[in-house]
Amino acid sequence: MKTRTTLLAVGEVLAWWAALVVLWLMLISTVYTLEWVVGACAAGLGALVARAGRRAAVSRR
Amino acid sequence: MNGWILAATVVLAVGLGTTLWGVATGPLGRRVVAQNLSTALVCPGLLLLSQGYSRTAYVDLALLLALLGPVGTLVFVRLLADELGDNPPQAWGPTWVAAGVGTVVVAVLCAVTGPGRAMVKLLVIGALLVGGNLLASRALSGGFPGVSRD
Amino acid sequence: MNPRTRLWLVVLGGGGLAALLVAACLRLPVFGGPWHPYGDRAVRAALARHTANTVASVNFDQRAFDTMGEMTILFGAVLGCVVLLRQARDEHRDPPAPCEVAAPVRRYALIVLPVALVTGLYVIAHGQLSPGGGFQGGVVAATALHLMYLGADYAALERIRPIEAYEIGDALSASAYLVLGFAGVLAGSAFLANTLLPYGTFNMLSSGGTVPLLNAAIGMEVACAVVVLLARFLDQAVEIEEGSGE
Amino acid sequence: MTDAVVVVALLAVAGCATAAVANRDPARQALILAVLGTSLAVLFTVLQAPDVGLSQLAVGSALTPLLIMLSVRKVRRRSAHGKDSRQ
Repeated sequence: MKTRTTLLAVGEVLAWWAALVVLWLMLISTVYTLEWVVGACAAGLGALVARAGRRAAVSRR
Repeated sequence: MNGWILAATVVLAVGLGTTLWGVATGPLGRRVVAQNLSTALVCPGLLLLSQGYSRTAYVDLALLLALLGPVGTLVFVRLLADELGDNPPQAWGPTWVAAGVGTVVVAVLCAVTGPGRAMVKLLVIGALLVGGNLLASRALSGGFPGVSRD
Repeated sequence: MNPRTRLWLVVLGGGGLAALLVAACLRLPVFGGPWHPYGDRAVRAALARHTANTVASVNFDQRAFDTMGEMTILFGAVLGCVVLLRQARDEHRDPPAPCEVAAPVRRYALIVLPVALVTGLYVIAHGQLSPGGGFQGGVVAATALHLMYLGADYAALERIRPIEAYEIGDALSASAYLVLGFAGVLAGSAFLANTLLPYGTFNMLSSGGTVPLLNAAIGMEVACAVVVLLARFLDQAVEIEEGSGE
Repeated sequence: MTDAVVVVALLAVAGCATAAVANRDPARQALILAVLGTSLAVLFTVLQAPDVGLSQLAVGSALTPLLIMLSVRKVRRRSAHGKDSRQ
Protein backbone atom coordinates (compact mmCIF):
# COMPACT_ATOMS: atom_id res chain seq x y z
CA MET A 1 0.00 0.00 0.00
CA LYS A 2 2.84 2.36 1.00
CA THR A 3 4.77 1.55 -2.16
CA ARG A 4 1.70 2.21 -4.25
CA THR A 5 1.21 5.65 -2.72
CA THR A 6 4.85 6.52 -3.28
CA LEU A 7 4.67 5.32 -6.87
CA LEU A 8 1.57 7.40 -7.47
CA ALA A 9 3.22 10.47 -5.98
CA VAL A 10 6.36 10.03 -8.07
CA GLY A 11 4.24 9.45 -11.15
CA GLU A 12 2.24 12.62 -10.57
CA VAL A 13 5.35 14.74 -10.11
CA LEU A 14 7.01 13.17 -13.16
CA ALA A 15 3.95 13.76 -15.32
CA TRP A 16 3.80 17.41 -14.31
CA TRP A 17 7.56 17.73 -14.81
CA ALA A 18 7.38 16.34 -18.34
CA ALA A 19 4.44 18.57 -19.23
CA LEU A 20 6.18 21.66 -17.87
CA VAL A 21 9.46 20.87 -19.66
CA VAL A 22 7.47 20.67 -22.90
CA LEU A 23 5.85 24.02 -22.03
CA TRP A 24 9.29 25.54 -21.43
CA LEU A 25 10.52 24.25 -24.79
CA MET A 26 7.51 25.87 -26.45
CA LEU A 27 8.17 29.22 -24.76
CA ILE A 28 11.84 29.59 -25.72
CA SER A 29 13.16 30.43 -29.17
CA THR A 30 16.42 28.50 -29.51
CA VAL A 31 17.21 25.21 -27.78
CA TYR A 32 20.63 24.37 -26.34
CA THR A 33 22.06 22.53 -23.34
CA LEU A 34 21.90 25.32 -20.76
CA GLU A 35 18.30 25.98 -21.77
CA TRP A 36 17.47 22.32 -21.11
CA VAL A 37 19.13 22.49 -17.67
CA VAL A 38 17.38 25.69 -16.59
CA GLY A 39 14.07 24.49 -18.03
CA ALA A 40 14.33 21.14 -16.26
CA CYS A 41 15.01 22.88 -12.92
CA ALA A 42 12.12 25.32 -13.36
CA ALA A 43 9.79 22.51 -14.42
CA GLY A 44 10.88 20.47 -11.39
CA LEU A 45 9.98 23.33 -9.07
CA GLY A 46 6.67 23.76 -10.87
CA ALA A 47 5.89 20.03 -10.61
CA LEU A 48 6.58 19.98 -6.86
CA VAL A 49 4.38 23.04 -6.33
CA ALA A 50 1.65 21.50 -8.50
CA ARG A 51 1.52 18.39 -6.33
CA ALA A 52 1.72 20.38 -3.09
CA GLY A 53 -1.07 22.61 -4.30
CA ARG A 54 -3.35 19.73 -5.25
CA ARG A 55 -2.77 18.04 -1.90
CA ALA A 56 -3.39 21.28 -0.01
CA ALA A 57 -6.62 21.87 -1.92
CA VAL A 58 -8.12 18.44 -1.32
CA SER A 59 -6.66 17.48 2.05
CA ARG A 60 -9.20 19.24 4.18
CA ARG A 61 -12.14 17.45 2.64
CA MET B 1 1.15 50.84 -41.81
CA ASN B 2 0.59 47.20 -42.44
CA GLY B 3 -2.64 45.25 -42.20
CA TRP B 4 -1.75 43.62 -38.89
CA ILE B 5 -1.37 46.93 -37.11
CA LEU B 6 -4.59 48.14 -38.73
CA ALA B 7 -6.39 45.04 -37.48
CA ALA B 8 -4.86 45.53 -34.03
CA THR B 9 -5.98 49.17 -34.03
CA VAL B 10 -9.55 48.15 -34.83
CA VAL B 11 -9.62 45.37 -32.23
CA LEU B 12 -8.07 47.60 -29.55
CA ALA B 13 -10.26 50.60 -30.35
CA VAL B 14 -13.48 48.58 -30.26
CA GLY B 15 -12.36 46.43 -27.32
CA LEU B 16 -10.98 49.19 -25.11
CA GLY B 17 -13.78 51.58 -26.07
CA THR B 18 -16.63 49.24 -25.20
CA THR B 19 -15.00 47.88 -22.06
CA LEU B 20 -14.15 51.37 -20.85
CA TRP B 21 -17.77 52.38 -21.33
CA GLY B 22 -18.91 49.19 -19.59
CA VAL B 23 -16.54 49.46 -16.67
CA ALA B 24 -17.12 53.15 -16.00
CA THR B 25 -20.92 53.14 -15.93
CA GLY B 26 -23.81 51.01 -14.80
CA PRO B 27 -24.29 48.45 -12.05
CA LEU B 28 -21.41 46.57 -10.44
CA GLY B 29 -22.15 43.31 -12.24
CA ARG B 30 -21.79 44.87 -15.66
CA ARG B 31 -18.51 46.44 -14.63
CA VAL B 32 -16.98 43.11 -13.64
CA VAL B 33 -18.12 41.60 -16.96
CA ALA B 34 -16.49 44.51 -18.79
CA GLN B 35 -13.25 44.00 -16.86
CA ASN B 36 -13.26 40.35 -17.89
CA LEU B 37 -13.90 41.25 -21.52
CA SER B 38 -11.10 43.82 -21.53
CA THR B 39 -8.48 41.10 -21.11
CA ALA B 40 -10.26 38.88 -23.63
CA LEU B 41 -10.13 41.62 -26.27
CA VAL B 42 -6.77 43.26 -25.51
CA CYS B 43 -4.89 39.96 -25.65
CA PRO B 44 -5.72 39.34 -29.37
CA GLY B 45 -4.80 42.98 -29.99
CA LEU B 46 -1.37 42.42 -28.44
CA LEU B 47 -0.88 39.28 -30.55
CA LEU B 48 -1.72 41.23 -33.71
CA LEU B 49 0.66 44.01 -32.67
CA SER B 50 3.47 41.50 -32.17
CA GLN B 51 2.84 40.20 -35.70
CA GLY B 52 2.58 43.75 -37.06
CA TYR B 53 5.92 44.83 -35.60
CA SER B 54 7.32 41.37 -36.55
CA ARG B 55 8.78 40.97 -33.08
CA THR B 56 8.11 37.47 -31.77
CA ALA B 57 9.30 38.51 -28.31
CA TYR B 58 6.21 40.73 -27.92
CA VAL B 59 4.11 37.54 -27.77
CA ASP B 60 5.20 37.25 -24.13
CA LEU B 61 2.96 40.21 -23.29
CA ALA B 62 -0.07 38.37 -24.64
CA LEU B 63 1.01 35.24 -22.77
CA LEU B 64 1.16 37.09 -19.47
CA LEU B 65 -2.18 38.77 -20.07
CA ALA B 66 -3.81 35.46 -21.02
CA LEU B 67 -2.46 33.96 -17.78
CA LEU B 68 -3.16 36.79 -15.36
CA GLY B 69 -6.26 38.43 -16.83
CA PRO B 70 -8.69 35.67 -15.81
CA VAL B 71 -6.92 35.50 -12.45
CA GLY B 72 -7.73 39.17 -11.93
CA THR B 73 -11.39 38.53 -12.74
CA LEU B 74 -11.44 35.59 -10.31
CA VAL B 75 -10.10 37.97 -7.65
CA PHE B 76 -13.15 40.19 -8.17
CA VAL B 77 -15.49 37.18 -8.30
CA ARG B 78 -14.12 35.99 -4.98
CA LEU B 79 -13.98 39.27 -3.11
CA LEU B 80 -17.17 40.82 -4.53
CA ALA B 81 -19.20 37.63 -4.01
CA ASP B 82 -21.47 39.39 -1.49
CA GLU B 83 -22.40 42.19 -3.85
CA LEU B 84 -22.72 40.02 -6.93
CA GLY B 85 -24.59 37.23 -5.19
CA ASP B 86 -28.06 38.76 -5.45
CA ASN B 87 -28.25 39.10 -9.22
CA PRO B 88 -25.23 37.57 -10.90
CA PRO B 89 -24.40 39.24 -14.20
CA GLN B 90 -25.21 37.25 -17.32
CA ALA B 91 -23.40 38.30 -20.46
CA TRP B 92 -23.02 35.29 -22.69
CA GLY B 93 -23.35 37.22 -25.95
CA PRO B 94 -20.32 39.51 -25.43
CA THR B 95 -18.38 36.67 -23.83
CA TRP B 96 -18.78 34.40 -26.84
CA VAL B 97 -18.01 37.28 -29.21
CA ALA B 98 -14.76 37.97 -27.32
CA ALA B 99 -13.91 34.27 -27.29
CA GLY B 100 -14.62 34.15 -31.03
CA VAL B 101 -12.32 37.11 -31.70
CA GLY B 102 -9.57 35.44 -29.69
CA THR B 103 -10.01 32.15 -31.53
CA VAL B 104 -10.03 33.75 -34.97
CA VAL B 105 -6.94 35.86 -34.25
CA VAL B 106 -5.00 32.91 -32.87
CA ALA B 107 -6.06 30.72 -35.80
CA VAL B 108 -5.02 33.32 -38.38
CA LEU B 109 -1.68 33.92 -36.68
CA CYS B 110 -1.08 30.16 -36.47
CA ALA B 111 -1.76 29.85 -40.20
CA VAL B 112 0.73 32.66 -40.89
CA THR B 113 3.38 31.30 -38.51
CA GLY B 114 3.32 27.80 -39.92
CA PRO B 115 3.96 24.63 -37.96
CA GLY B 116 6.63 24.78 -35.30
CA ARG B 117 7.18 25.65 -31.68
CA ALA B 118 6.07 29.23 -32.21
CA MET B 119 2.70 27.94 -33.36
CA VAL B 120 2.34 25.75 -30.28
CA LYS B 121 3.12 28.79 -28.13
CA LEU B 122 0.33 30.69 -29.87
CA LEU B 123 -2.03 27.77 -29.32
CA VAL B 124 -1.10 27.66 -25.62
CA ILE B 125 -1.86 31.37 -25.35
CA GLY B 126 -5.16 30.92 -27.16
CA ALA B 127 -6.19 28.02 -24.94
CA LEU B 128 -5.29 29.91 -21.76
CA LEU B 129 -7.11 33.01 -22.99
CA VAL B 130 -10.35 31.46 -24.20
CA GLY B 131 -10.50 28.84 -21.44
CA GLY B 132 -9.71 31.34 -18.71
CA ASN B 133 -12.23 33.88 -19.89
CA LEU B 134 -15.05 31.40 -20.39
CA LEU B 135 -14.39 30.03 -16.92
CA ALA B 136 -14.21 33.48 -15.35
CA SER B 137 -17.43 34.41 -17.14
CA ARG B 138 -19.18 31.29 -15.88
CA ALA B 139 -17.93 31.90 -12.34
CA LEU B 140 -19.24 35.47 -12.63
CA SER B 141 -22.70 34.50 -13.81
CA GLY B 142 -23.06 32.13 -10.88
CA GLY B 143 -23.05 29.10 -13.16
CA PHE B 144 -21.41 27.06 -10.44
CA PRO B 145 -23.69 26.06 -7.60
CA GLY B 146 -22.48 26.12 -4.02
CA VAL B 147 -19.96 28.93 -4.31
CA SER B 148 -19.76 30.72 -1.00
CA ARG B 149 -17.58 33.41 0.42
CA ASP B 150 -15.06 32.54 3.08
CA MET C 1 -1.25 75.97 8.91
CA ASN C 2 -4.57 77.46 7.85
CA PRO C 3 -6.27 76.30 4.65
CA ARG C 4 -5.49 79.57 2.88
CA THR C 5 -1.73 79.23 3.33
CA ARG C 6 -1.94 75.59 2.34
CA LEU C 7 -3.75 76.50 -0.87
CA TRP C 8 -1.12 79.11 -1.69
CA LEU C 9 1.64 76.57 -1.04
CA VAL C 10 -0.03 74.07 -3.39
CA VAL C 11 -0.49 76.72 -6.07
CA LEU C 12 3.13 77.81 -5.73
CA GLY C 13 4.55 74.27 -5.78
CA GLY C 14 2.24 73.11 -8.56
CA GLY C 15 2.94 76.16 -10.66
CA GLY C 16 6.69 75.76 -10.26
CA LEU C 17 6.50 72.09 -11.19
CA ALA C 18 4.32 72.85 -14.21
CA ALA C 19 6.72 75.57 -15.39
CA LEU C 20 9.72 73.24 -15.06
CA LEU C 21 7.91 70.41 -16.88
CA VAL C 22 6.86 72.68 -19.74
CA ALA C 23 10.41 74.05 -20.01
CA ALA C 24 11.79 70.50 -20.10
CA CYS C 25 9.23 69.36 -22.68
CA LEU C 26 10.17 72.19 -25.02
CA ARG C 27 13.77 70.95 -25.12
CA LEU C 28 12.92 67.28 -25.66
CA PRO C 29 13.93 65.58 -28.92
CA VAL C 30 11.01 65.47 -31.37
CA PHE C 31 8.57 62.58 -30.85
CA GLY C 32 9.46 59.70 -33.16
CA GLY C 33 12.50 61.49 -34.56
CA PRO C 34 15.73 59.74 -35.57
CA TRP C 35 17.96 61.36 -32.94
CA HIS C 36 18.35 59.28 -29.72
CA PRO C 37 21.42 60.48 -27.82
CA TYR C 38 20.92 58.22 -24.80
CA GLY C 39 19.50 55.25 -26.68
CA ASP C 40 22.42 55.04 -29.12
CA ARG C 41 24.99 55.01 -26.31
CA ALA C 42 23.01 52.49 -24.24
CA VAL C 43 22.58 50.12 -27.18
CA ARG C 44 26.28 50.34 -28.04
CA ALA C 45 27.28 49.56 -24.45
CA ALA C 46 24.76 46.70 -24.24
CA LEU C 47 26.02 45.11 -27.46
CA ALA C 48 29.63 45.48 -26.30
CA ARG C 49 28.74 43.33 -23.30
CA HIS C 50 26.73 40.79 -25.32
CA THR C 51 23.41 41.62 -23.67
CA ALA C 52 20.60 41.20 -26.20
CA ASN C 53 17.98 43.16 -24.22
CA THR C 54 19.26 46.70 -23.82
CA VAL C 55 16.76 47.42 -21.05
CA ALA C 56 18.21 44.57 -18.98
CA SER C 57 21.68 45.95 -19.67
CA VAL C 58 20.60 49.39 -18.45
CA ASN C 59 18.92 47.94 -15.37
CA PHE C 60 21.53 45.44 -14.26
CA ASP C 61 24.77 46.68 -15.76
CA GLN C 62 24.94 50.33 -16.78
CA ARG C 63 22.73 51.55 -13.94
CA ALA C 64 22.81 48.56 -11.59
CA PHE C 65 23.26 50.92 -8.65
CA ASP C 66 19.87 52.51 -9.37
CA THR C 67 18.29 49.07 -9.41
CA MET C 68 19.81 48.44 -6.00
CA GLY C 69 18.04 51.57 -4.80
CA GLU C 70 14.73 50.34 -6.22
CA MET C 71 15.25 46.96 -4.60
CA THR C 72 15.88 48.71 -1.28
CA ILE C 73 12.65 50.68 -1.70
CA LEU C 74 10.65 47.48 -2.22
CA PHE C 75 12.45 45.82 0.70
CA GLY C 76 11.74 48.79 2.94
CA ALA C 77 8.12 48.98 1.85
CA VAL C 78 7.56 45.32 2.64
CA LEU C 79 9.33 45.73 5.97
CA GLY C 80 7.06 48.66 6.80
CA CYS C 81 3.99 46.60 5.86
CA VAL C 82 5.11 43.71 8.05
CA VAL C 83 5.56 46.06 10.99
CA LEU C 84 2.32 48.01 10.47
CA LEU C 85 0.05 45.07 9.66
CA ARG C 86 1.20 42.78 12.45
CA GLN C 87 -1.35 41.33 14.83
CA ALA C 88 -1.95 44.02 17.45
CA ARG C 89 -2.55 43.28 21.14
CA ASP C 90 -6.30 43.95 20.91
CA GLU C 91 -6.75 41.64 17.95
CA HIS C 92 -7.08 37.90 17.68
CA ARG C 93 -6.83 35.35 14.94
CA ASP C 94 -10.03 33.73 13.84
CA PRO C 95 -9.38 31.00 11.27
CA PRO C 96 -11.96 31.48 8.52
CA ALA C 97 -14.46 28.74 7.84
CA PRO C 98 -13.43 26.50 4.94
CA CYS C 99 -14.74 27.94 1.71
CA GLU C 100 -16.47 25.89 -0.95
CA VAL C 101 -15.13 26.83 -4.35
CA ALA C 102 -16.76 25.46 -7.48
CA ALA C 103 -14.91 22.44 -8.82
CA PRO C 104 -14.11 23.96 -12.27
CA VAL C 105 -12.55 27.03 -10.65
CA ARG C 106 -10.47 24.80 -8.40
CA ARG C 107 -9.33 22.66 -11.33
CA TYR C 108 -8.47 25.80 -13.32
CA ALA C 109 -6.44 27.19 -10.42
CA LEU C 110 -4.59 23.92 -9.88
CA ILE C 111 -3.67 23.68 -13.57
CA VAL C 112 -2.75 27.33 -14.10
CA LEU C 113 -0.72 27.53 -10.86
CA PRO C 114 2.29 25.52 -12.14
CA VAL C 115 1.95 26.94 -15.65
CA ALA C 116 2.07 30.51 -14.32
CA LEU C 117 4.96 29.64 -12.01
CA VAL C 118 7.02 28.21 -14.87
CA THR C 119 6.11 31.20 -17.05
CA GLY C 120 7.33 33.51 -14.30
CA LEU C 121 10.60 31.62 -14.06
CA TYR C 122 10.89 31.78 -17.88
CA VAL C 123 10.44 35.55 -17.79
CA ILE C 124 13.12 35.85 -15.08
CA ALA C 125 15.58 33.53 -16.81
CA HIS C 126 15.22 35.27 -20.18
CA GLY C 127 15.41 38.79 -18.80
CA GLN C 128 18.62 39.61 -20.66
CA LEU C 129 17.41 38.08 -23.93
CA SER C 130 13.78 39.14 -24.42
CA PRO C 131 11.42 41.64 -22.77
CA GLY C 132 11.00 40.82 -19.12
CA GLY C 133 13.32 40.38 -16.22
CA GLY C 134 13.46 39.82 -12.52
CA PHE C 135 10.69 42.18 -11.50
CA GLN C 136 8.09 41.04 -14.02
CA GLY C 137 8.81 37.33 -13.61
CA GLY C 138 8.95 37.60 -9.83
CA VAL C 139 5.52 39.24 -9.69
CA VAL C 140 4.06 36.57 -11.99
CA ALA C 141 5.53 33.73 -9.92
CA ALA C 142 4.25 35.28 -6.68
CA THR C 143 0.78 35.86 -8.18
CA ALA C 144 0.73 32.23 -9.28
CA LEU C 145 0.98 31.02 -5.68
CA HIS C 146 -2.08 33.05 -4.74
CA LEU C 147 -4.18 31.04 -7.17
CA MET C 148 -4.40 28.69 -4.20
CA TYR C 149 -6.44 31.33 -2.39
CA LEU C 150 -8.72 31.81 -5.38
CA GLY C 151 -9.01 28.11 -6.17
CA ALA C 152 -9.38 26.83 -2.62
CA ASP C 153 -9.13 29.01 0.47
CA TYR C 154 -6.64 30.78 2.68
CA ALA C 155 -5.82 27.68 4.71
CA ALA C 156 -4.77 25.84 1.54
CA LEU C 157 -2.57 28.76 0.52
CA GLU C 158 -0.94 28.82 3.95
CA ARG C 159 -0.22 25.10 3.64
CA ILE C 160 1.95 25.52 0.52
CA ARG C 161 3.44 28.84 1.60
CA PRO C 162 5.71 28.68 4.66
CA ILE C 163 5.94 32.42 5.21
CA GLU C 164 9.19 32.29 7.21
CA ALA C 165 10.95 30.72 4.24
CA TYR C 166 9.85 33.62 2.05
CA GLU C 167 10.97 36.20 4.59
CA ILE C 168 14.40 34.54 4.71
CA GLY C 169 14.46 34.28 0.91
CA ASP C 170 13.69 37.97 0.62
CA ALA C 171 16.60 38.93 2.86
CA LEU C 172 18.95 36.39 1.28
CA SER C 173 18.34 37.52 -2.29
CA ALA C 174 18.64 41.19 -1.32
CA SER C 175 22.02 40.43 0.22
CA ALA C 176 22.99 38.32 -2.78
CA TYR C 177 22.65 41.46 -4.91
CA LEU C 178 24.95 43.35 -2.54
CA VAL C 179 27.45 40.48 -2.42
CA LEU C 180 27.59 40.40 -6.22
CA GLY C 181 28.27 44.13 -6.12
CA PHE C 182 31.07 43.78 -3.60
CA ALA C 183 32.53 40.90 -5.60
CA GLY C 184 33.21 43.49 -8.27
CA VAL C 185 35.14 45.57 -5.73
CA LEU C 186 37.13 42.56 -4.57
CA ALA C 187 37.95 41.65 -8.15
CA GLY C 188 39.67 45.00 -8.47
CA SER C 189 37.09 47.17 -10.22
CA ALA C 190 34.07 49.14 -8.98
CA PHE C 191 30.92 48.27 -7.01
CA LEU C 192 28.47 46.36 -9.25
CA ALA C 193 30.83 46.69 -12.23
CA ASN C 194 30.17 44.03 -14.84
CA THR C 195 33.76 42.85 -15.18
CA LEU C 196 33.56 39.71 -13.09
CA LEU C 197 32.44 37.06 -15.55
CA PRO C 198 33.06 36.40 -19.24
CA TYR C 199 30.42 38.01 -21.44
CA GLY C 200 29.60 34.73 -23.20
CA THR C 201 27.94 34.19 -26.57
CA PHE C 202 25.43 36.79 -27.69
CA ASN C 203 21.75 35.82 -27.26
CA MET C 204 22.35 32.87 -24.92
CA LEU C 205 21.25 32.38 -21.32
CA SER C 206 24.83 32.67 -20.07
CA SER C 207 25.58 35.94 -21.90
CA GLY C 208 25.97 39.35 -20.34
CA GLY C 209 28.41 38.69 -17.49
CA THR C 210 26.78 39.35 -14.13
CA VAL C 211 23.49 40.53 -15.67
CA PRO C 212 21.72 37.12 -15.41
CA LEU C 213 22.87 36.67 -11.81
CA LEU C 214 21.70 40.12 -10.68
CA ASN C 215 18.49 39.48 -12.62
CA ALA C 216 17.90 36.21 -10.79
CA ALA C 217 18.59 37.86 -7.43
CA ILE C 218 16.03 40.58 -8.20
CA GLY C 219 13.53 37.98 -9.41
CA MET C 220 13.76 36.04 -6.17
CA GLU C 221 13.67 39.21 -4.09
CA VAL C 222 10.54 40.48 -5.81
CA ALA C 223 8.76 37.13 -5.68
CA CYS C 224 9.46 36.70 -1.96
CA ALA C 225 8.62 40.34 -1.21
CA VAL C 226 5.26 40.14 -2.98
CA VAL C 227 4.38 36.90 -1.21
CA VAL C 228 5.23 38.40 2.19
CA LEU C 229 3.32 41.60 1.38
CA LEU C 230 0.19 39.73 0.24
CA ALA C 231 0.44 37.44 3.26
CA ARG C 232 0.10 40.45 5.57
CA PHE C 233 -2.83 41.80 3.59
CA LEU C 234 -4.54 38.41 3.55
CA ASP C 235 -3.95 37.96 7.28
CA GLN C 236 -5.64 41.27 7.94
CA ALA C 237 -8.49 40.75 5.51
CA VAL C 238 -9.33 37.15 6.29
CA GLU C 239 -7.99 36.08 9.68
CA ILE C 240 -7.31 38.89 12.10
CA GLU C 241 -10.38 40.12 13.98
CA GLU C 242 -10.71 43.06 16.30
CA GLY C 243 -11.25 42.41 19.99
CA SER C 244 -9.01 40.13 22.02
CA GLY C 245 -10.83 36.82 21.72
CA GLU C 246 -14.51 36.53 22.44
CA MET D 1 -0.78 56.45 -40.08
CA THR D 2 0.99 54.01 -37.74
CA ASP D 3 0.30 56.58 -35.04
CA ALA D 4 -3.41 55.72 -35.11
CA VAL D 5 -2.86 52.86 -32.69
CA VAL D 6 -0.87 55.19 -30.42
CA VAL D 7 -3.77 57.63 -30.43
CA VAL D 8 -6.22 54.82 -29.59
CA ALA D 9 -4.05 53.70 -26.66
CA LEU D 10 -3.59 57.26 -25.39
CA LEU D 11 -7.34 57.94 -25.55
CA ALA D 12 -8.09 54.70 -23.69
CA VAL D 13 -5.58 55.55 -20.97
CA ALA D 14 -6.93 59.08 -20.60
CA GLY D 15 -10.54 57.82 -20.47
CA CYS D 16 -9.78 55.10 -17.92
CA ALA D 17 -7.79 57.42 -15.70
CA THR D 18 -10.56 60.03 -15.75
CA ALA D 19 -13.18 57.38 -14.98
CA ALA D 20 -11.07 56.04 -12.10
CA VAL D 21 -10.93 59.52 -10.59
CA ALA D 22 -14.61 60.22 -11.22
CA ASN D 23 -15.81 57.11 -9.37
CA ARG D 24 -16.05 57.20 -5.59
CA ASP D 25 -16.51 53.55 -4.64
CA PRO D 26 -13.15 51.78 -4.08
CA ALA D 27 -14.40 48.46 -5.51
CA ARG D 28 -15.46 50.13 -8.75
CA GLN D 29 -12.22 52.08 -8.81
CA ALA D 30 -10.33 48.80 -8.54
CA LEU D 31 -12.23 47.46 -11.57
CA ILE D 32 -11.42 50.56 -13.63
CA LEU D 33 -7.83 50.41 -12.43
CA ALA D 34 -7.55 46.87 -13.81
CA VAL D 35 -8.72 48.09 -17.23
CA LEU D 36 -6.40 51.09 -16.93
CA GLY D 37 -3.54 48.66 -16.33
CA THR D 38 -4.22 46.78 -19.56
CA SER D 39 -4.61 50.03 -21.53
CA LEU D 40 -1.30 51.28 -20.15
CA ALA D 41 0.32 47.99 -21.17
CA VAL D 42 -1.01 48.51 -24.70
CA LEU D 43 0.30 52.08 -24.72
CA PHE D 44 3.76 50.96 -23.62
CA THR D 45 3.74 48.23 -26.27
CA VAL D 46 2.84 50.55 -29.13
CA LEU D 47 5.52 52.97 -27.93
CA GLN D 48 7.98 50.03 -28.25
CA ALA D 49 8.63 49.60 -24.52
CA PRO D 50 7.60 45.96 -23.97
CA ASP D 51 9.63 45.66 -20.74
CA VAL D 52 7.59 48.35 -19.07
CA GLY D 53 4.43 46.91 -20.60
CA LEU D 54 5.22 43.53 -19.04
CA SER D 55 5.77 45.16 -15.63
CA GLN D 56 2.44 46.94 -15.95
CA LEU D 57 0.64 43.73 -16.95
CA ALA D 58 2.23 41.72 -14.16
CA VAL D 59 1.36 44.28 -11.50
CA GLY D 60 -1.87 45.72 -12.86
CA SER D 61 -3.89 42.70 -13.94
CA ALA D 62 -3.99 40.65 -10.75
CA LEU D 63 -1.77 42.03 -7.99
CA THR D 64 -3.16 45.57 -7.64
CA PRO D 65 -6.83 44.44 -7.73
CA LEU D 66 -6.05 41.81 -5.10
CA LEU D 67 -4.35 44.33 -2.79
CA ILE D 68 -7.15 46.90 -3.17
CA MET D 69 -9.97 44.39 -2.77
CA LEU D 70 -8.35 42.89 0.33
CA SER D 71 -8.07 46.36 1.86
CA VAL D 72 -11.71 47.07 0.97
CA ARG D 73 -12.79 43.82 2.58
CA LYS D 74 -10.84 44.61 5.75
CA VAL D 75 -12.38 48.07 6.01
CA ARG D 76 -15.90 46.74 5.40
CA ARG D 77 -15.44 43.98 7.96
CA ARG D 78 -14.22 46.49 10.48
CA SER D 79 -17.22 48.77 9.95
CA ALA D 80 -19.61 45.79 10.00
CA HIS D 81 -17.99 44.44 13.17
CA GLY D 82 -20.23 44.83 16.18
CA LYS D 83 -23.40 45.70 14.26
CA ASP D 84 -24.15 42.30 12.87
CA SER D 85 -21.69 39.48 13.30
CA ARG D 86 -21.52 38.38 9.69
CA GLN D 87 -17.93 37.27 9.63
